[in-house]
Amino acid sequence: MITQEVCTVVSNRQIADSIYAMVLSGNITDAMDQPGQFVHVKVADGLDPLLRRPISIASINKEDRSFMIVYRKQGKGTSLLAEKQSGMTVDVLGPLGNGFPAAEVKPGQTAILIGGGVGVPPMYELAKQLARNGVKVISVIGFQSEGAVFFEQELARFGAVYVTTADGTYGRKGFVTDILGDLGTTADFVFACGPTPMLRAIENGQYGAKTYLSLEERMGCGIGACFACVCHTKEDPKGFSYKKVCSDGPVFQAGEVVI
Amino acid sequence: MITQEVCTVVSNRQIADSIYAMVLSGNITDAMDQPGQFVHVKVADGLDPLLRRPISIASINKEDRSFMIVYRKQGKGTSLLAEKQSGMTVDVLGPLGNGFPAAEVKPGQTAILIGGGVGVPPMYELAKQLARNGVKVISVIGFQSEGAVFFEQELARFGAVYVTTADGTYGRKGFVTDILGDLGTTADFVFACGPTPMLRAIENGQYGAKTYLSLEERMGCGIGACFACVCHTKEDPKGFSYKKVCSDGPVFQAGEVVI
Amino acid sequence: MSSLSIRLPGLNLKNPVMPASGCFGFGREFSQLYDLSLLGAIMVKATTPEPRFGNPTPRVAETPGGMLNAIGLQNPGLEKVYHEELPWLEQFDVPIIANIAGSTEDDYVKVAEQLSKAPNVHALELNISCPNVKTGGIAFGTDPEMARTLTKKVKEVSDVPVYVKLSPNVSDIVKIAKAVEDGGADGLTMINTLLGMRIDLMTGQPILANKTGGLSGPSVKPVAIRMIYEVSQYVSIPIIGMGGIQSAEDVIEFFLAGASAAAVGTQNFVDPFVCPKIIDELPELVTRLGADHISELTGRSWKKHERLAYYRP
Amino acid sequence: MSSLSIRLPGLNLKNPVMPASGCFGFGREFSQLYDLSLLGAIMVKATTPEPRFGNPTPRVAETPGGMLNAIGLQNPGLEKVYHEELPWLEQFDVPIIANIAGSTEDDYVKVAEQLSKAPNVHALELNISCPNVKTGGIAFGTDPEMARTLTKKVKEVSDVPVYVKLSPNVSDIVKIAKAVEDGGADGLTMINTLLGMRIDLMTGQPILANKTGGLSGPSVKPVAIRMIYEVSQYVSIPIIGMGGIQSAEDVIEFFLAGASAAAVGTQNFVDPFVCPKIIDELPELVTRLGADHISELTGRSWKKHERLAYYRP
Ligand SMILES: Cc1cc2nc3c(=O)[nH]c(=O)nc-3n(C[C@H](O)[C@H](O)[C@H](O)COP(=O)(O)OP(=O)(O)OC[C@H]3O[C@@H](n4cnc5c(N)ncnc54)[C@H](O)[C@@H]3O)c2cc1C
Ligand SMILES: Cc1cc2nc3c(=O)[nH]c(=O)nc-3n(C[C@H](O)[C@H](O)[C@H](O)COP(=O)(O)OP(=O)(O)OC[C@H]3O[C@@H](n4cnc5c(N)ncnc54)[C@H](O)[C@@H]3O)c2cc1C
Ligand SMILES: Cc1cc2nc3c(=O)[nH]c(=O)nc-3n(C[C@H](O)[C@H](O)[C@H](O)COP(=O)(O)O)c2cc1C
Ligand SMILES: Cc1cc2nc3c(=O)[nH]c(=O)nc-3n(C[C@H](O)[C@H](O)[C@H](O)COP(=O)(O)O)c2cc1C
Ligand code: FES
Ligand code: FES
Repeated sequence: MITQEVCTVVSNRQIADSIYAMVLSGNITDAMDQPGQFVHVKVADGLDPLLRRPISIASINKEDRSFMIVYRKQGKGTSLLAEKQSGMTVDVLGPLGNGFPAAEVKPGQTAILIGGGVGVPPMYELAKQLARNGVKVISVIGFQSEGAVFFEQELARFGAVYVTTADGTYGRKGFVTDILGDLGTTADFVFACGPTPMLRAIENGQYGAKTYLSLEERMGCGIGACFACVCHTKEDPKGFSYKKVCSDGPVFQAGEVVI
Repeated sequence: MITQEVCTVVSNRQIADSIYAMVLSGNITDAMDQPGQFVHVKVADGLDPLLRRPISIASINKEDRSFMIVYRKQGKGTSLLAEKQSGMTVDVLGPLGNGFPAAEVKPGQTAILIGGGVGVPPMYELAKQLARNGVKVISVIGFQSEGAVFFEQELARFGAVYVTTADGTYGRKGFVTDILGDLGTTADFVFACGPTPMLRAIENGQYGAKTYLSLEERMGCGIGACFACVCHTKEDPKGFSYKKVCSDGPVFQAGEVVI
Repeated sequence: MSSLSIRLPGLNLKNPVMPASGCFGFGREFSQLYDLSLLGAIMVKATTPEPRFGNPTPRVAETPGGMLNAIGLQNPGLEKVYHEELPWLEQFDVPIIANIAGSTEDDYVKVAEQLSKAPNVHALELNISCPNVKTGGIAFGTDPEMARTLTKKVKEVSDVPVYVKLSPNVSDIVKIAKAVEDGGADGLTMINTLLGMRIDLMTGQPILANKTGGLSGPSVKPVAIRMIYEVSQYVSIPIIGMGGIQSAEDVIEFFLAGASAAAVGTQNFVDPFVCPKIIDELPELVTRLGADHISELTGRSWKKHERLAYYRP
Repeated sequence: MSSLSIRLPGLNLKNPVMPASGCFGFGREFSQLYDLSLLGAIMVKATTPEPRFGNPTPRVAETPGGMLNAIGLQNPGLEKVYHEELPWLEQFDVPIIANIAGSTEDDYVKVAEQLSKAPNVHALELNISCPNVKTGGIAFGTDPEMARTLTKKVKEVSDVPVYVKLSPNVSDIVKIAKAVEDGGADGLTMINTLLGMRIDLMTGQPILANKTGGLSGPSVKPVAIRMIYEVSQYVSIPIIGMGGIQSAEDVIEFFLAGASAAAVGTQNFVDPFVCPKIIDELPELVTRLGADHISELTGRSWKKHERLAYYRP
């Protein structure tokens, strides 16, 4: 069930260069389940900025009814978000979209989780849920440079973690696909979230039996009503069949849509 | 000298129904002198609201470099102003315009100060300065009803104070002009600020040898550049000669401009 | 009788508040959030004869106090709208206003003829003002003669009253309005979006793949109010007003300008519950303004009338 | 050579940033705040043959992300501008662009002829787009033929290059732009304000005494960008862009769209120091965008070119 709620900021702290982790509390967490779903956030009352901002749910804590989002301070919206202090409020619409099908993975199977930059956050909740189910989790996360790295320790709690940086200042120099080529494991599932070129490379690389990718697109409504965020389906790449990233996705199986 | 300064809120408290007094500190007070001048205030960063708001300077404290404004919470701008807490900042442009010529009044002369609603605030600094110079100050202040009354005590420190309310719930029922008619004093100076109908009645009533009126008009720039706030001069009421309320006023001598 | 019920050609509305076309799909998504029967009406997404995918993405961009969109009339096509979307909407007690679009006159006529036969379609909205398609759309909306002829042709085939949606991207909005009135329009809806653009400094290129897009949201409200104020004094058909509405106060401003009902577009994205919220707040506001019925407020800004009772926010 | 100096017909500018006409008076007030010689140029308030008082007040109203004004071309008249205001401005090292207005062709010609002889007037700006006067103004700006003829007549008498200021309240801005280019215009300035209105719920009446007014400020920026993007591709004379500029980033967006210089209007009221601030910030931003000179950015959004260097905010 999609709800709108004015949530309270529990904490909001910088965890890497320009990267912030905000914990919010509210009953909206009751409806949160799937890793990879997102919330649509109104960062300020009034006109400035006007539209909501889509941000992935990074982790869910059902007991104390809180959830975490992790975001890069970038434009006006995320800059205002970064200024919020605990006790302040944020208007949240969610949970939105369809996330990663964590329940499809059987205990004992292997899942590779791939995150690039601010594609890493949803992997945290996903890793938690998979590990809880006895899935073998391998995380491969890529960043620009050392200062931008986050969630290495957090993900290490659930399995092996490989880190790449584009400039080689931390972990392996290069991209997540460089690691994937060398891993040698054939995973049962690959789950990825990150920049489009990364997702394309993963789709082409076929690193697992089944691959799920989380897409990004500029959004209006976030709930499927405005047609801002559509993509073509693979079976009809020039035609008029389509999927909406916000409500059919953001997570799609590789081969389902044109990315 | 007009300056722009991000001033710090020292305090901001409600003093009557919808009426707030805010004390701001900043070096801008060094340039403040004349009672009846105003500041042009940007209540929020960004677009919402976009324009500055003109608010009279209610009192100036040169020693601790602070000044007070008193405003009615009304639309979006003043509502946001009312939410400011001490330690927060407000972008102030000022001091602007020409105020009441307090220095013209000789020690021993009598001045009647007339304020209506949010026209009362500038009378506070004016009363202070006049009383300091040995002028006999009589204040006549009018409000809608009891809950809206403010600054009675403050003004009483400098001379007699008469209060009217339109609904008779406090002081004398009626308008400030009802008091003026009965006062019997012929003042050397009359100074007034308030709604236009009140100013017109005071101009016509000729309650003193010299009368000065503070006008209100919707403003753009506040400094005389945009021609938003002009009024006709009395000597050429239909012609093209004009005065700008923001930079020639807001205080004009009765008879100078068409009100 | 409620102070909000409104009768317009073809439309018997419990209240004058409805979502604007393109901002509410065919209602399915919002039906998860609240009961659509609360709404005065629903203006559904534009329908063309064939299904359309629309423009490439990005299709939306934010602007100061507004947004640009270049959806490009994506829709599932006439058959699917007629046989699936509209029947699905029959479960709600709410009249549908079907938004009609196309590239040629024949397109409009075809869609109008069929959709006007759907039992829950109580009016058509002729979209001659979409700025985001290469052919048709806005071309019909900027040429008075084309607008008149198209209105006439659609009127001939439609079983329900026809409202024409005007584009604000014109030198003389009154001229277009009079042309479509002359063509037989039963009402007007206005305004559609203003043509705009945003350029990304990062890439040096327009943010929208379509380059230009339609500007909507609070930033366009003064333009909408001005146009409705002008047009309502020169035509005798009713106007459904839209453009930047965020609140019950905004709805009233549109009525004062000359509108007889109001539609909410962009704000549905900002606050998905905005329509029911406004419907809730309107009665008290109407009373506070000293009116017994909201329709008394239509055109008050230019009609000779007693002054409104003092307004206390 | 600085990365900001710009040469345009008649104008040899140290930088491409100038206050827009009507938002800076004749410079006297802002000269109390900073040295006017810092500015690229100054577009002074519109001048008509006779002094004008303009419209009754209220003349301004705030809107979401913008403002309406209906000053109505108040100005001290040609004689006073020529003999007092312009000579006073000679103390600053800054070229003046004189904004010309009137009710008839003869008015324009008369003002243009005389003002173009002032030593510090380096260009004229023909205001055929003022929405706030009953006669003249916008009428010239919405009819291509009238615009062309007027431009031609003014060109004949002017000693300095003539820029024509376009109104955005038209169906086809390119048509008007081409007409004035054809009439001999040396450059364009765009955009003037969009016609808008706000109604006060309290009174039920328009807030502006003039009822309608011109919309300016950030809310109109996407419309300005779109129009400059279109026009710059179809004319070969330079464009001075304006409409909602608040920052150095905004100035760059106007350049990318196709402008060769930029003017700041409304933001002078919000932040009276905005022009010198932008001038300060521009060089670094130009460098960050991988350009050696700001003029390389003109029209980048539509010219074939290498991609800009990556932008890091
Ligand atoms: C499903 C989904 C999940 C996301 N999860 C995260 C996350 O967990 N952490 C994170 O840091 N970022 C995430 N993003 C990207 C995030 O939405 C943008 O970084 C953010 O909207 C930028 O807002 P801004 O105001 O700072 O930037 P601005 O550039 O000022 O934003 C202007 C407009 O563009 C839109 N926009 C800008 N960049 C993007 C983008 N990359 N994707 C979609 N819209 C964009 C904004 O929403 C806004 O409408 C996600 C995006 C999507 C679609
Ligand atoms: C010289 C001068 C001195 C003033 N001093 C005081 C004072 O000391 N205390 C006080 O409470 N008020 C004072 N006012 C009135 C005050 O400026 C308005 O109440 C305030 O601008 C309202 O802003 P808002 O955002 O709350 O209202 P909104 O109605 O949302 O404002 C919308 C726009 O209208 C303008 N506006 C609205 N009402 C007025 C008004 N009465 N006069 C001028 N502009 C207006 C606003 O500035 C803004 O641009 C003064 C006005 C002037 C001209
Ligand atoms: C994303 C989006 C899609 C739209 N699609 C349509 C459409 O299909 N048909 C139409 O007539 N208007 C369409 N419009 C215009 C709106 O119906 C409305 O006229 C306009 O947005 C102004 O109202 P607003 O400011 O409240 O959004 C669309 C607007 C938006 C924002
Ligand atoms: C108060 C005010 C007065 C204006 N007066 C004039 C004028 O006299 N002549 C003119 O050509 N434009 C005039 N304009 C239009 C501006 O020069 C500018 O084109 C417009 O405001 C858009 O820019 P902005 O959004 O930066 O304000 C005026 C604008 C404002 C806000
Ligand atoms: S964002 Fe509106 S349909 Fe996806
Ligand atoms: S407010 Fe601009 S001249 Fe007075």
